[in-house]
Amino acid sequence: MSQAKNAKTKFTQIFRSVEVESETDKRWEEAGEFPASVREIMQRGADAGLTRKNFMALMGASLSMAGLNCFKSPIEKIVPYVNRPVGHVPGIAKYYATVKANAVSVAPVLVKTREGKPLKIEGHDDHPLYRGAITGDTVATIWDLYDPDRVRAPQKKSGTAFAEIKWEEAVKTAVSALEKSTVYIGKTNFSPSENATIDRLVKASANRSRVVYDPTSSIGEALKGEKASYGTNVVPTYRFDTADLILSLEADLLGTWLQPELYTKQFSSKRDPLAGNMNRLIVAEANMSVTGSNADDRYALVSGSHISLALGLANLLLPGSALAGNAQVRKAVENYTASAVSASTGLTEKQIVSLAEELKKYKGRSLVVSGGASAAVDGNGISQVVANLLNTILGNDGKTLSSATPFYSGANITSDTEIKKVISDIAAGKIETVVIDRANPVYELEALGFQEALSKAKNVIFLGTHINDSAALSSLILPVSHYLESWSDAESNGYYYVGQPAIRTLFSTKSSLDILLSLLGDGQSANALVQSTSQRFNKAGWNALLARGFTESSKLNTGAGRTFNAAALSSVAANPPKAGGYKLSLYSSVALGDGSGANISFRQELPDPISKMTWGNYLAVSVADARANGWKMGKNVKITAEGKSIEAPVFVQPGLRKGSVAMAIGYGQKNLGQVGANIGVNAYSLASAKSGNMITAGIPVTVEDASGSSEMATTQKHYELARERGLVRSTTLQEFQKNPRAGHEHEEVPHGGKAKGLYTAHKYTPYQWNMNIDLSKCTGCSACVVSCYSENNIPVVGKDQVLVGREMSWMRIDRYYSYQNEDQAKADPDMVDPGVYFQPVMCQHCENAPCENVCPVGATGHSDDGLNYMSYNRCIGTRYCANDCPFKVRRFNYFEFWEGKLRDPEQFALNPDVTVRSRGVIEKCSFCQQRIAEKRQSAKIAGRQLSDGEIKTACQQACPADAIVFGNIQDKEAKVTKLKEDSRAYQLLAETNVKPAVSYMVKIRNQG
Amino acid sequence: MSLESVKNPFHIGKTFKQIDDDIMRPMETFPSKTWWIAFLIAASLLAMFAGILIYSFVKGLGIFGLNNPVGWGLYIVNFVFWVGIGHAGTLISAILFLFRQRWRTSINRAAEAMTIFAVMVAAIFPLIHVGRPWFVFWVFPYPNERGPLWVNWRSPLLWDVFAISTYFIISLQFWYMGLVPDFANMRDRQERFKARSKIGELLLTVKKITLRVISLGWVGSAKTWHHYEKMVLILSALATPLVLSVHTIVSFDFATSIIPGWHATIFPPYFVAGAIYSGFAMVLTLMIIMRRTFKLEDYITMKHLENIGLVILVTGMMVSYAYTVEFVIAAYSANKVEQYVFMNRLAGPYAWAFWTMFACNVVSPHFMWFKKLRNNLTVLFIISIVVNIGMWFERFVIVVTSLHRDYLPSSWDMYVPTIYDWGMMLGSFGVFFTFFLLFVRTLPVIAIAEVKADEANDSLHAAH
Amino acid sequence: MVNKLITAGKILAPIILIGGIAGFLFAPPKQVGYAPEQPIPYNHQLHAGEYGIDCQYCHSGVTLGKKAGVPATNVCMNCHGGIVGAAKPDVKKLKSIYNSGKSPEWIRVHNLPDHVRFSHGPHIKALLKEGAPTKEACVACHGDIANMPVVTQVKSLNMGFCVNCHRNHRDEDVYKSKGVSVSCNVCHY
Amino acid sequence: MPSLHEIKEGLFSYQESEKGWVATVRTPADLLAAAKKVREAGIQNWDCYSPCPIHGMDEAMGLHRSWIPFITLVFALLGATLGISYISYIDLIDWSIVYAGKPYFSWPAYIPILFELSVFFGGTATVAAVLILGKLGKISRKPINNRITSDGFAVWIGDSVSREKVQEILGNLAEEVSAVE
Repeated sequence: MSQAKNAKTKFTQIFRSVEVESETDKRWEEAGEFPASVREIMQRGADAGLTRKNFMALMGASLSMAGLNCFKSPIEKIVPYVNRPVGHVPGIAKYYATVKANAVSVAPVLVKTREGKPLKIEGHDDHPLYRGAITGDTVATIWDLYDPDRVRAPQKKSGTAFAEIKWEEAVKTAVSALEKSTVYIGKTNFSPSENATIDRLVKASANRSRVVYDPTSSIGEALKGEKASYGTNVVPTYRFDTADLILSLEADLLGTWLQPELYTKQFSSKRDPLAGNMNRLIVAEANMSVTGSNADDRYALVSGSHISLALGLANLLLPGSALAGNAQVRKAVENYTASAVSASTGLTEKQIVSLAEELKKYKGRSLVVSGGASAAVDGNGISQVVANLLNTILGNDGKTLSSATPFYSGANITSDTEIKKVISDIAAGKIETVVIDRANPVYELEALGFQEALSKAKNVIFLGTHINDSAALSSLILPVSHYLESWSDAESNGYYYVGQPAIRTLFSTKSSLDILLSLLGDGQSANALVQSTSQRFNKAGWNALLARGFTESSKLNTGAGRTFNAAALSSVAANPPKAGGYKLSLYSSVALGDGSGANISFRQELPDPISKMTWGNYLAVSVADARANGWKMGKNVKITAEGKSIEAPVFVQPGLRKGSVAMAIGYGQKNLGQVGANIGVNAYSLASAKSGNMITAGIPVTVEDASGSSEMATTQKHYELARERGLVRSTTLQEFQKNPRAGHEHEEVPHGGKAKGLYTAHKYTPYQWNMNIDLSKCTGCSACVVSCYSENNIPVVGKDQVLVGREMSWMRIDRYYSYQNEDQAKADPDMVDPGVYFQPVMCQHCENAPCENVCPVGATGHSDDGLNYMSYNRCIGTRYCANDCPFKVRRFNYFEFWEGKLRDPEQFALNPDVTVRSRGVIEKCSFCQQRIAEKRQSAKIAGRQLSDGEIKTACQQACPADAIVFGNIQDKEAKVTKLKEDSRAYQLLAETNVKPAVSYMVKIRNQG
Repeated sequence: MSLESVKNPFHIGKTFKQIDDDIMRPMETFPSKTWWIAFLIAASLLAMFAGILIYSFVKGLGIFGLNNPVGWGLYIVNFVFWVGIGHAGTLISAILFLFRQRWRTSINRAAEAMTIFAVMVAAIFPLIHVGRPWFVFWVFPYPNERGPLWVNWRSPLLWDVFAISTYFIISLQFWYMGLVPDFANMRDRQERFKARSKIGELLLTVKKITLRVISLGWVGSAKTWHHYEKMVLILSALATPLVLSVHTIVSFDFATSIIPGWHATIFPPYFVAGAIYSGFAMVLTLMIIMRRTFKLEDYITMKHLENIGLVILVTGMMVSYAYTVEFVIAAYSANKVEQYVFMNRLAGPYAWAFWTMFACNVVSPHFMWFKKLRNNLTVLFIISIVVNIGMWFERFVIVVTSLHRDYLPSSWDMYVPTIYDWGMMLGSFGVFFTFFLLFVRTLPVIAIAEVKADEANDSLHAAH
Repeated sequence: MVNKLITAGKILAPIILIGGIAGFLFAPPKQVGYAPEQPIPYNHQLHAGEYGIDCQYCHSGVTLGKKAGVPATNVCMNCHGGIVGAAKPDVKKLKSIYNSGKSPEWIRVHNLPDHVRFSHGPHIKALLKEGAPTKEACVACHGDIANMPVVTQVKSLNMGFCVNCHRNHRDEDVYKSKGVSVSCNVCHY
Repeated sequence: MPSLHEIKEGLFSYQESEKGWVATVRTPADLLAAAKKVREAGIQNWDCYSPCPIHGMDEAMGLHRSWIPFITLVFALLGATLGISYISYIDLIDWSIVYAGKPYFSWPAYIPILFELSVFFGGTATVAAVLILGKLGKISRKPINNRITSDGFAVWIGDSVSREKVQEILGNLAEEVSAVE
C-alpha cells in the first residue's frame, strides 16, 4: 500500500479503491494465509452504492437535512466491485468471531462489519461461559481502531522529535539494539503464541531479561498470592454461578476486577427472586465500587483494612475447619480478635461476628475474592493469600473456584523487588536497551522511579498504539495494530481463542505478534504461528475454529481442593493496624480501567457508574470528612503521600468511612493524544514505595486545602426523593416472599386505579414493542450506555458541555442513594451505608407520550408498532418535547457535533444505518429502530412473523446481566409480556398516565 | 372654535386646531437631544440584538445557557414577558372602549403602538429560539411536495402561531384604521411646509405621497364615519376575547404540559391578569415619559395616570391571588412532585427570583391604595418599573424553576443564563424602544380624531 | 408611461406573488427526467427488453435486503468475457476497464436523500407476483426500465410518492398483514 | 426619468366626479342641525364632513344600519368552517397520525385554532368591508377643503339641487356655500 500523501484520500482508498484492493489481495494470497472464508473480510467494498450510504449518510446527512435537497442533488458515482465476494450482499452486515485480549482480560467478541468495515463490537452469544457478556470497555474498542491519534508508522527519535521511518529500517534498528543488554518490559499476557515468542526472544541471548508487571494489581496481586499460597503461577477460574454467598474484599468483580462481564453474567444468573434462586453478595471495601453498590450487605472499611477483616474472620472461623490444626495459621490470626479488627476496620464487633456466623452457614458454597489496586496493601499479594485462606477454611477451593482450568496461566509476574533491581540496573547503565511492550511504565511505575532510570537507557524501544508517556521517552516506536487488524490468540478459563483480523491495517502498523517475530528474525508470520499454536488446542480444524473464534482447550472443571501453604501468612502483621488519619486507596475506574484507552472521548465521557463523573478523576472523600473540613464538591485539595503531593478536586462520596479517601488511576497521562492527555491527575504518583514494593491501598496520606475549586462534570447531581417518588423500588427477599407486591409502597394510584383516560387507547398490531429492565440484575456497569453510543452515533460533547448539562446519552443510568426507611436514614447521617440503586433510563416510548402532543410540526409521534419515533429531518428544534418529557430523555444538538468535527478516520465508526443528527434537532432513544426495521424487513421478505427475542436492542445485547428484555407486548407468550404482568413490574411515573413502554422490576436485595 | 368648560374631568377644552398643533408638534419639530440620545442607545441595543442573533445562527443555540432539563430559558421568559406587555394596548383600546371609558382616548394610540411593537419583539423570540430557524416556516400547514406532511394541530405551540399572528394582524389593522383619519389630517396640513432645498423638496414630496397613500383617500365623510364607527365597535368586540385568548394560549404552552409547576388549570386567568398588570405598568412608564417630554400634560392628565394606577392595583391583587392559589392547589393536591416544585420556589436555588417577584408584584402595588401616592409621578414611575421587573421574574420563576427540578431527581440541573442570554434580553428592549421612539416622532401619539370626537360630544351635551 | 407601468405593476405583482408561492409549493420534482450520461452507455432496452435478461441477474441483491446493487463488473464479463459483442467499442472499453482491475464509475440515477431509508427486499417481495419476471415489480418506482435505452428517472421518488402508495394500499387486504404503514419511522430513523 | 412632479400627477390626478355645493358650518351642533334640515328637505344626493365622528349624526342623516356586523359574522363563521374542514381533512383523511395516544379527531385541541381563525377572518373582513363601504382606498380623493380633517364641518349637496335651494335649506347655519367642480 502506497504511503498516503494525504490522509483523507488514504482512508477513502481503503474502502473504495480497487487498485489498492487487488494489490492487497495479491499480497495475502502470496502469503497463503487466507482461507476462503476469511478472505472475504478483506475484500473491502468498492461498491460505492454502499459507500454512498456510509459516506454520505454520515458526512452529508446534515447537509441534506439543512434543506439542500431543494436543489439538485450532487452527482454521485457508483463504483461496483470488480469481483464481488461470494455470499457478500451489499448492505447486509456480516459478523466475525474474534477475541479481544489485553493485559488483564480476555473477551470473546463478535465484530459487526459492513462492506468490510468493523462497525460494532458485540458479545459472543455462543460462548458457553460468556453467553454474550461484554464490558463497556470492550464495546468501546471499536473507537480504538479508528482513533486518529494512533501511531501511524514506525518512528525514530531524532533529537527531540520523532520522524517516520520504514519498517525494515525500524526492525533493523531494533534488532541491533537488542544485541545490547536488554530488558523486556511488558504486562501480563494471555496469548500462548506471544508468550512463547517473547520467551524465545528473551532467551535468545543471555543478557536479556523479561519483566512482567500489572499496575492494576488485578492479575498481579492474584498471581503473587497464588504463588505464595499454593506455589502455582495461575489465577483460578471463579464460579460465581455456583456460589451462594460471595464475599468480596475490595475486589470489584462486577466493575473492573479481572472479567467483570463474565462475573456479572454468573452473578446475575443467580438473581432470580421468583424462582428463589438468589445468591448473596457481601462486600467489604473502602471506596464505593460497582460491586459494593450492588451488595446485599456492604461493609464500609477503613482503606486497606480488608486484610484485618479477613484475618479476623479467619480467626473466628478457624475452629472446626480444615486448617484448625495448623499452628502457623492460628498464630497469624490469633491477635485478630473481633475487637481488634473492629478498631482497625471501623466496623462494629457485632458486624464482624455475624458476618463470620453467616459465612459458616455457607461452607463449601461460598466464594471469597479479593484483589485489584484497592486491595494491594503490600505488593506481595497478601489480599489473595487471605482470600485463599478463607476459601480453604470454608472449604470452597475446588468447589466454587478452579485452578485446573485457570483463568490466567500466561507469563508470570515479576516481583516488585526484581523490578526495582531492573530499574536500578537501567539507572546504572547495566541495561542499555529497554523494550516496552504495550505498557506505560513511566506513568504507572512513577512511584518506583522508573522515569528517572529510563533516561539513562541508551535504547528504548516502544511497542504500542499511542505515544504515551513512555513512548514519548523512547528512541524507537514500533506501532502495534489494533486487535481487529491482527492475528492473535489467547487462553483463558479452559478456552483457546483465535483473534482474526476484520480489516486490513488502517495505518502502517503491524500486529504485536508480527513485530515480535520480526525482531526474532525467523521470518514466520503471525498467522502461521497462531495456526500452529492452535493445533495444540484445536481438534476441529482451522476454519471451524475461525468461524467460532474459540475452542475448549480443556474441560472446565473445578479440580480438587488445594493445600494452603500457611507460610504465606508469615508477612502478616502480628496485630491489626489501627485506623486513623487519611488512608488512600487507588482504584481502576469502570470507564478508563488502566488508562491505556484514555484517548477515546467516549470513554472519558462515560459517566462513572457511582459518581457519574466524566472527564477526569478526583479524590473521593467521605461525607463525614467533607463535613468536618467544610469541603464542597470540587474543592481543590493537596494530597501528600511520602513527600509527594498532587492537587485534585474533592468528590463527596457516600459509602466511605471517615478517613478513607480514594482516587482513580488511568488519568493524568501527559502524552497520549489530542483527547486523552492531561485529563485528571496521576494517582499512581501517590502510590507508596516505602516498603520497596509498590502499594496502592491503605496509603497514609495528608489532605490539606488547596486554593480554589474545580468544576465537576457530573451527569447527575441529585439523588434524593427517588424512593419517596416511587422511582426506584426495592425490597428484601424475605419481604418479597411474604408479599409479592412489596416495594411498591410509594406507588401513586390516583382514583384508586379506576381513573380512565379521556380517550380510548389506540390498538397496535401485530407488534407493540416493550422493554423490561430488572433492577435486581442491573449492576450499573454501563456496558449498555457504551453500546448505545456505538450503535446510534451519539456524539461526545466534551467536558464544557457536560458541565452545562448537555450530554447526549440516549440512555443514562440513574444512580440513587437511598435508605429503606426514615429510621435507617436518620441512623446514618454520614451516609456510610447507603443503599445504592441503579436505574437505566432511556426513552420510555410512552403510549400517551407528552412529547408527541406538543411538537408543532409533528416531528415526533407514535408509530404503528407502538414506538415513539423522532424524525430528525422534520424537527425544527423547539425543544418543547424535551421540556415536556417527564423522564428528560430527549437530547438537543446545541451545536454541530459531527460535521467538520470528525478527524479522519473516526467517521468509519459511525453506523450507516442511523442518521447522524445535525445541529438544532432533538434526538433520543429509538428502541434501536434500525434493528427493528432490519429484522422486520427480513421477516417480511421471508413472509413470516417475528419471533420473540429475535430483535435485540443494542443495550439489551450488551447487558452482561441480562437485565434488559425487549419484545412484542402483543405476543402473550413473549417474555416481555410475562415480565410486565409480574408482581414486581412497575412503570415510572405511572400516575401521570403516560403509559411508558418500559417497565422496571423491583430490586430485591437478599439481606440476611 | 371653543367650548365652554364641562363637568367631564377628561375634558380638554382646547380648540381643534390647538389639539392638532399640540399633538403633532413632536412630528413637526426637529427631535431634541434627549430623543437622539435615547434613540442611539436603543438602536445600539438593537444592533447588539442582531449581532447576537447572527452569532447564534452561525454557532448554534449552545451559546445560551440552555441545557437538558431547562430547554427553555430567557428566550421564552422574554417571549412571555413581551406578549404580556402587548396586552395592555388592545385592552385599553378594546375593552375600555366597550366599557365606554373616556380616559382611554388619550392613551390608546400609544398603548396600541406599544402592543404592536411588543408583539413584534415577542414573536421574534419563539422564531429564533428554535434549533433550525431556517425551517421555522414548517409550522404553517401549507400543501407541499413531501406529500401529506402537515402540522400537529394538538400542539400548543401551533396554537401560539395562530394566536399570535392573528393577534398581531388584528391589532395592526385596528391601529392602522384608527390612524387613517389622523393621517388624513396630517396630509391636509402638509401645505404649510415649504422646502428650503432640493433635498428638502424631495423629502417633502415623498412624505406627501406617503401620507396620501396611507390615508386611503379619507375625506371625513359622515357615511364613512358611520361604517368606521361600527368597525371600531366590532373590532373592539373581537379584540377583547382575542386579547384574552392570546395569553390564555400562551399559558397553554405551560398548562397543557405535564411538568409540575406548569400543569395548572389556573394558568389562563393568571396569565391574563399578569399580562394586563405588566402591560399597564409599561403603559404607565411610557406615558409618564411621553407627557413630560412632549408636553402633553393637558391630554394625559394625572387622572389618567391615577386610573392606570388603580388598574395596576386591581390586577396586582389578582396576580397575588393567583400566586396564593397555586400554592394552595399544590398543598391540597397531595401530589408530592407538585408540592416539591412549590417548596423549591420558596426555598430552592432560585428562591431569590421568587422573592424578587414577590416583592415587586405582590407588595409594590399596594402603594396604589393611597391617593397621594397615586398622584405622585415619581412613585408611579418607580412602581411601574418595579412591576415590570417583577413580572419578568414571574415568567423566569415559571419557566426555569419548574423545569430545573421536575420528576426524576437524576435529571435535575441548574440553568445559568450566559452573557448572550442577557444580551438578547437587553437587546429586545432596544428593539422595542427603537420602534417606539420612531413612532413618537412620526405618528400622532394621541388619537386626534377620537379626542376631537369626545370634545365634540362634550360640546353637544353642553349645548343641550 | 409611468401610469402604464403602475397599472402593469398593480396587475403583475399579485400574479407574480401567487405564481411564485404556487411554484414553490407545487413545482414538479426536479429529479424527474434525470438521465445522466454513463461512462459506458449500457442499454437496458437491449439487455432487459430485447434479450429478456431478468433484472435479478445483475441486481441480485434486490430481494435480499436494502440494496438492489449495481452488479460487480465480473457479472458483465459472464457474457462479455467471451465473444459476445466483442467488436463493439463500448464492450471493448468495458473489457479494458475490467482488465485493468477496475470498475466503471457509474452515475447514480435514482438518488434518495440520506435521511430516507428504503429497503428493496420487502417491496419486491410485496410487488412481485409468483412466477412473473422481476421487471413487473420494478416498474412501480423505476418505470419501464426494460424499454429505456438510457435509464431515466420517471417518478419523483419524493416523500409524497412513497406515502401515497403506502397510504392508498395499507387498508387493502393483500397488504394489511404486511405492516404497510405511514408512520414516519418506516423510512426515517 | 420622469420628474417627481409627473409621478405625483400620475398618482393623484384629481378625479372628483361628484359635483355640487359645499356649505361649511361652525360647530358639530350646527352640522347636526344642518344635516337634519337637508334630510327633511328630502334631498337624496348629499353628505356631511367632519374631522371626527359626531354622536347622533346617523339619526340626523337617516343612515340605515351598517352591514358590517353581518359581514363580520359571516366571515367569522366562514373562517371557523374552513378551519375545521381543513383540519378534519388532514387529521382524518390525509395524514392520520397518533400523537400522544389521542384520537385522530382531537376536537378539543382544535378549539383555540378555530377561534383564532374566526377572529382573523371576521376582523379582516370587517376592515375590508369598511374600506369598500366607506369608499376608502381611492387615494386620489381629496377632502372638500383642508380644514375638514382638522376643524372644519361641512355639508355637501349634489348638483341636482341649485345653489339657491341649498342656501334656502341651510339658512344661516351655513357659513359659506361654494361650488365643487
